[in-house]
Amino acid sequence: MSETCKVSVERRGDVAVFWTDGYINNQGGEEIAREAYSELDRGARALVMNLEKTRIVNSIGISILIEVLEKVMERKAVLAFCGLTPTIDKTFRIMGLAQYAAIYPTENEALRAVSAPA
Amino acid sequence: MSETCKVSVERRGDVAVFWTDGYINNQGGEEIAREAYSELDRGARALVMNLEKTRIVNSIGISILIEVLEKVMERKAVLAFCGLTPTIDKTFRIMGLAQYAAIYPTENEALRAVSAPA
Amino acid sequence: MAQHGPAPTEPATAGAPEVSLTIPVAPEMEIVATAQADALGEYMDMPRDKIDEVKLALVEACINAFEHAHTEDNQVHITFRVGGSTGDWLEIEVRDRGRGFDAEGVESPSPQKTFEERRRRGWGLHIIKSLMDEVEIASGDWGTRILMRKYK
Amino acid sequence: MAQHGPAPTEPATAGAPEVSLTIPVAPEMEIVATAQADALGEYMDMPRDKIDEVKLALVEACINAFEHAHTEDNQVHITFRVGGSTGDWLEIEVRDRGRGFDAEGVESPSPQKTFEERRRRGWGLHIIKSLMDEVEIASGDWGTRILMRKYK
Ligand SMILES: Nc1ncnc2c1ncn2[C@@H]1O[C@H](COP(=O)(O)OP(=O)(O)O)[C@@H](O)[C@H]1O
Ligand SMILES: Nc1ncnc2c1ncn2[C@@H]1O[C@H](COP(=O)(O)OP(=O)(O)O)[C@@H](O)[C@H]1O
Repeated sequence: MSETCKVSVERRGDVAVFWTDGYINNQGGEEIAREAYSELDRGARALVMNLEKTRIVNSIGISILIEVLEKVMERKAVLAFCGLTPTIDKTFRIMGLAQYAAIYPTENEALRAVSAPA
Repeated sequence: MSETCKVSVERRGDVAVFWTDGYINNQGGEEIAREAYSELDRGARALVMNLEKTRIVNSIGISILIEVLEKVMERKAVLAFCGLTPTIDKTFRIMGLAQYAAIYPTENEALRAVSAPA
Repeated sequence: MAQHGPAPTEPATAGAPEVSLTIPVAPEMEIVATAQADALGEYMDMPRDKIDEVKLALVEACINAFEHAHTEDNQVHITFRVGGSTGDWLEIEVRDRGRGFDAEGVESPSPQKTFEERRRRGWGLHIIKSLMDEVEIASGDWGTRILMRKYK
Repeated sequence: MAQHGPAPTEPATAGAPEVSLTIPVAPEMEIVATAQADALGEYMDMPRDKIDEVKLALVEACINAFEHAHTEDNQVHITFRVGGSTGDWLEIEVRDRGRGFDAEGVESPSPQKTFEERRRRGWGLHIIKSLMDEVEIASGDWGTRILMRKYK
């Protein structure tokens, strides 16, 4: 039913931008993971996840995002988050996600960062 | 605490415009009534109540609005509502408020109607 | 239908996700209760305007219990049930352990009585019946129980 | 303080407005429960970000009961209490009648275990403790009770 997270993705060159809408639990997390793996398979070099329409990510959802992050790192790609509420930001920091993925306030900043030549 | 309806009023010539924000129950209704009587005392000829930031008006709140409407009619003034949700509109019609007060979709329409020469 | 199906006394509600809420008799607690109707309405994808109608009906049932029931436990008990195979309806039961009333004997309101005879109150039950699809009222010296259902 | 004050066993909560909610063990019911935290947080004028923290802590406590408790009644019982003279804190008690666990014996999580040893779960209780101001866990063969409080 409707609390379930909706995920939409747009490809911009080798960057894939994800927008989530709603609660990220195991189901929402798996939906994101599915899309992320398909973008990696299609050669994405960076994933930007804009969570501004998500107010809650539970610990199971985050554990799946961590799995995604690990896959991203294996492929030598990068993952950036933006649009986090203070609570989501805090939880990402507690769980260490912030040590391996970049967090930006806005989508523009995230896009600029992942597009900059390394 | 914070569910209580906030009421703000602005005078434009002999028209007083009311904006409500929040739940209209007995307290909210009485707050509106207080402001309405003071505007009538200060010579307002028309009251326009914009309820677009109110999602619930309970039957006690409406009974107080009906009291206000009666006072308005006694003073040969007019009362118009605008920005009603479908549910509030329906309830106003059920209780007969719509027979004696005018209901307009928008504040502009309400203002235009009460400002038109009779 | 499987054999573990509905009990005979509650035909349509068995197996439906059920949420119970108890609120104290206190100002604005009726609004706190509507949060639950909101969440369940969204959970079952009920359109926004119908959710608003359910919320107002719930508010009216709660304030009746607050104002008229004179409960001993100072509480109102609410049960929400989502039913039908795809969340087709939301049922709300509002119970108080108050002094009850003669539901049949309540005079119906009308705009005329309201405006001409200045009897402005007495609309709560009528509003509940107008906004919900099915309403059942039971009342006695044990208290009052309003059962109301809205289809999405 | 008046003489009709708090009972000795529940010092800080007596007289606080109390709302109880029972939800079924079912997907997304934890989100339905957060609607109540939202409504009470707004009722007491708790800042939005703190309400969000309370909601996540509540979600974690509920999904633990859903996932680990193996309750017989298939329910999670939640009590919300608003306390202090001007609604200073919100207390939430989450109870299940499940099989319980050894709360002291739970290994603490760390980013290192999560990333290097790939043990990505085990964060729920830690998150609850990080987001709430006071947390008390009691568990046994009767089930589990998490009592958590947030000041506004
Ligand atoms: N829960 C209740 N307990 C006792 N009496 C009730 C209850 N609900 C309604 N009543 C009685 O029914 C009457 C009509 O209620 P209602 O239509 O809601 O209008 P109002 O509350 O404005 O009087 C009330 O005045 C009261 O006497
Ligand atoms: N309500 C509960 N009933 C039974 N066991 C529980 C309950 N809550 C937590 N536990 C136990 O504590 C462990 C740690 O929980 P938690 O920190 O929330 O992480 P996770 O749920 O990811 O395992 C769980 O794996 C479980 O064994």
